[in-house]
Amino acid sequence: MTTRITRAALAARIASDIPEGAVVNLGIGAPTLVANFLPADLEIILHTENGLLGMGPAPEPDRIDPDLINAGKQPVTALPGAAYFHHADSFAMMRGGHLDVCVLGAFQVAQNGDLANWSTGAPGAIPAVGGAMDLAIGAKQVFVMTDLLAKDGSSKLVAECSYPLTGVGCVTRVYTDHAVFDVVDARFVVRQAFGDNTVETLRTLTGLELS
Amino acid sequence: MTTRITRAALAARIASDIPEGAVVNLGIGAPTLVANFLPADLEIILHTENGLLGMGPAPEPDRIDPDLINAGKQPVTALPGAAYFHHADSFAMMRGGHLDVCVLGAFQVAQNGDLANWSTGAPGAIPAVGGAMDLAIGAKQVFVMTDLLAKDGSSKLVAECSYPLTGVGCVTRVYTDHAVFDVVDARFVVRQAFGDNTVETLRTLTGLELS
Amino acid sequence: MIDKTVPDAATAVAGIRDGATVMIGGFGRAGQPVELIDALIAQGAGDLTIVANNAGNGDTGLAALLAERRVRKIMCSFPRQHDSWVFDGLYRAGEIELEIVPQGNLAERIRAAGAGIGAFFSPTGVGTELAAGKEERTIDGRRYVLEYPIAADVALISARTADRWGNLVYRETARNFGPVMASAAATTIVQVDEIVPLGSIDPETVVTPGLFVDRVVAVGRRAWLDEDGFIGGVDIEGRPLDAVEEVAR
Amino acid sequence: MIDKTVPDAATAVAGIRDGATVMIGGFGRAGQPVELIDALIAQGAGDLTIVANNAGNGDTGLAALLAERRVRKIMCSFPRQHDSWVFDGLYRAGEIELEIVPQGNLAERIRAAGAGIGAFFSPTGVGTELAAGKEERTIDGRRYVLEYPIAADVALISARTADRWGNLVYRETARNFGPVMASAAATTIVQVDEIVPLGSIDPETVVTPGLFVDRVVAVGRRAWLDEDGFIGGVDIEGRPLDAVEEVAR
Repeated sequence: MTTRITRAALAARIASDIPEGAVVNLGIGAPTLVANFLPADLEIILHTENGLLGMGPAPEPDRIDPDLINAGKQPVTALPGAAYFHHADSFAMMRGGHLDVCVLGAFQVAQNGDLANWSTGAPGAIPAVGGAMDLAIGAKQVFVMTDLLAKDGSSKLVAECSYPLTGVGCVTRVYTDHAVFDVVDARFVVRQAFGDNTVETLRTLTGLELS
Repeated sequence: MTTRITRAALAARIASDIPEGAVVNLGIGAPTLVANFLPADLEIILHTENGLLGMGPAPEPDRIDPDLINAGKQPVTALPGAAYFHHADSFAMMRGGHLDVCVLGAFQVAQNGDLANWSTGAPGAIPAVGGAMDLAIGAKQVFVMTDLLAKDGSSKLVAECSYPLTGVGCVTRVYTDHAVFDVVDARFVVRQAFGDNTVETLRTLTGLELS
Repeated sequence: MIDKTVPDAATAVAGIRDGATVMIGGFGRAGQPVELIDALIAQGAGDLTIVANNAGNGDTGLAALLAERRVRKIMCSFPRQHDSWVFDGLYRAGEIELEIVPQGNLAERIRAAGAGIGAFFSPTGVGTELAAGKEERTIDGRRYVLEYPIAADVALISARTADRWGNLVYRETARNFGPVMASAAATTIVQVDEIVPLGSIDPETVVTPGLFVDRVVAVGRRAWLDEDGFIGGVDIEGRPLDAVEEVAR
Repeated sequence: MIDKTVPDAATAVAGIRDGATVMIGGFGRAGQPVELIDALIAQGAGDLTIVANNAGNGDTGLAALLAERRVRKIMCSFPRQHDSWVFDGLYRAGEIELEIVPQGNLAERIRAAGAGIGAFFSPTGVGTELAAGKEERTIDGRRYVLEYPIAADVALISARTADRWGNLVYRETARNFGPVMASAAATTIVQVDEIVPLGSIDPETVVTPGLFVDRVVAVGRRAWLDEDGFIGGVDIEGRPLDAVEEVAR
């Protein structure tokens, strides 16, 4: 079995690619871990789409404030330099291309940059999209953070998404537990293979032509 | 010659039709006079499209503040209960139909409610529209304040506007120095004739079928 | 004198009719106008169309309104949550209609209604099943889908402070949908922690100017807030921490 | 550390290129970034397209930029004023191109550029010569005309106060076009009366969040302002009243 790095290591790897001054939206779930690895001495501004720029870490338990939450509805704090705004302004920031980076989870990413992360299309499932489609098209760089393989062993990097799309051609980079891939000219390019992974083993795991 | 009321009397007449609680935009020029006749004991909220709701009267000369002006770029004041906002929000209020009344000047008003007040279309004239077209379509009631007759004696109430239009079918009522007219079913209806004016004399002056 | 304040939540929601479209502010619990929703439940209007971000949590607020079978349809971005069992049951039983709207389109469509925009080309949802059947256009090389305004008969929202003209300021991320919903409803009804005298709110800091607001009711300061800084000691739903410990025992 | 402050206006406007589209904030004199315009004149870029509400007043600021023949085209709502002689002369001589945009369309088109909207159906201008040749559509019985975003390479705006992240608050009606222009330009350059330490601006009252701002320069507190209330004694252009009397004598 090839090397897989831990989710925490992957979060740290993503964090290392975010420069000082970047405005970043971390999606619900695993991407929120990235915040824990942003260097304390660098100013990186976190956006949460429910109306806050300059989001800080979780509060002490006795300082929980129900009016101050993130998109995952968890209690957060506001840093010096923060700003509050309403939902239309918040999504205008996103849709207008003012965020530098967003980090999202995925069910599937296609080699043309298509993203599927909001619905498995399973019959009877209740659909819920939230801000996923806005985030997918709304940052200068859209990073995906995901395991390379689904629980059934199938690759989440695919030739074409079979799940319902979140956004078309929107993903710029995919960070997986096996390797980091860029989307370049409708093809995945291996930027970094972790441990004993090679382009060849990754081709085998994904079934894709990689370069 | 038939009776003509003064501009001040006309402003007072218009003011008497504005109920307490109304949100009102008074256009540049003669309409600003209406403010002088709003009863001091009634709360009527004045909007100026450059970003203020709750506009108050002109300041004392030694209290002029260049940051606090109206759409005519004259110094004004802000009343308790005022609010400042940016231009897109200000025009959203207008265009979204949140103003109760606006009072505008006119070159011509047609019997279908068309308004011409921004350009005479004269060759060589420099066009300038400002907020006129937004105001024309942006209040629940659009009042026009004007002399009935132009300087050359022609009627400003017309069958069809010959000057470039500001707005289509937008005027609800016209206050002139001779009479007050409502626009009803593409026709002017005389609501009040001042002094010795009658529907008959007004027909003669305007050349229009009035009722 | 303009006075938009009303004495209680029941008076605030009076006159909402069967079949009305009602916007309800809030993102999760933050900014949810719980007291107004409770008053709407007591008031009795049914066959409602609800526009909100979520479809109710637990058994209170919007979830309680749904449980009373008073809602025909809900337009929202994110109905499915760990505690949305009331909605989930109704949806699976085919007893409520659902229209999913991406959150940014929801906010912008509500703003468009308030701003007099007839429709707009949105970058969100292009090429997805939520844009199926919608008009698409490529502008300057980018694909967009045409989205229409969402207006309402009534908006129920929550703010921190109001004056009698209806000027509003909000608190932190509880601001969320309040300002755009206030602009998009024929009648905007607001619950606030407190009503202050006219002139007490700095005109530079008003978030929702009073012309968007029709009725304001004070529902009382939340015990866990303090003017001079947050005093804490509550869980995420605002329950005192010792009460939480009580429940946990 | 993020620090968007720059030491002087010349540094603030460095790099503006010939042929650039430059938004200039202000409504008349209120909010006009006079020091930045002066720096742009000194900087030298030409063949500019200017987006502003007016086309310059007197012989200073935007009017001076026009007088230097540095502007190819201006998009504005209201060029003709009692003191717009510089623009008037250039226009009559055919030496400047003019695109008249109704003021509400101007503001909304600038907002659209900042908000990622591809185009929108506007109620303003329908049936007028300013809508000639534009796409029209009737939606829900009302006529609209399709308007496209206006973006810029650079925005020059004025605000009252900034911090080093670029968060801005404005003063009174000098706010006007600043917030929307800040959102619609690739590079937003702001002059302020003063720069305050990070954390000094209440996050509830920030009008332009820092992500829209690239460079901030403090041009000094205006002498006629006072923190504790306006002290007055100036004319509408901000000149001390005794200086006005001097001129009048």
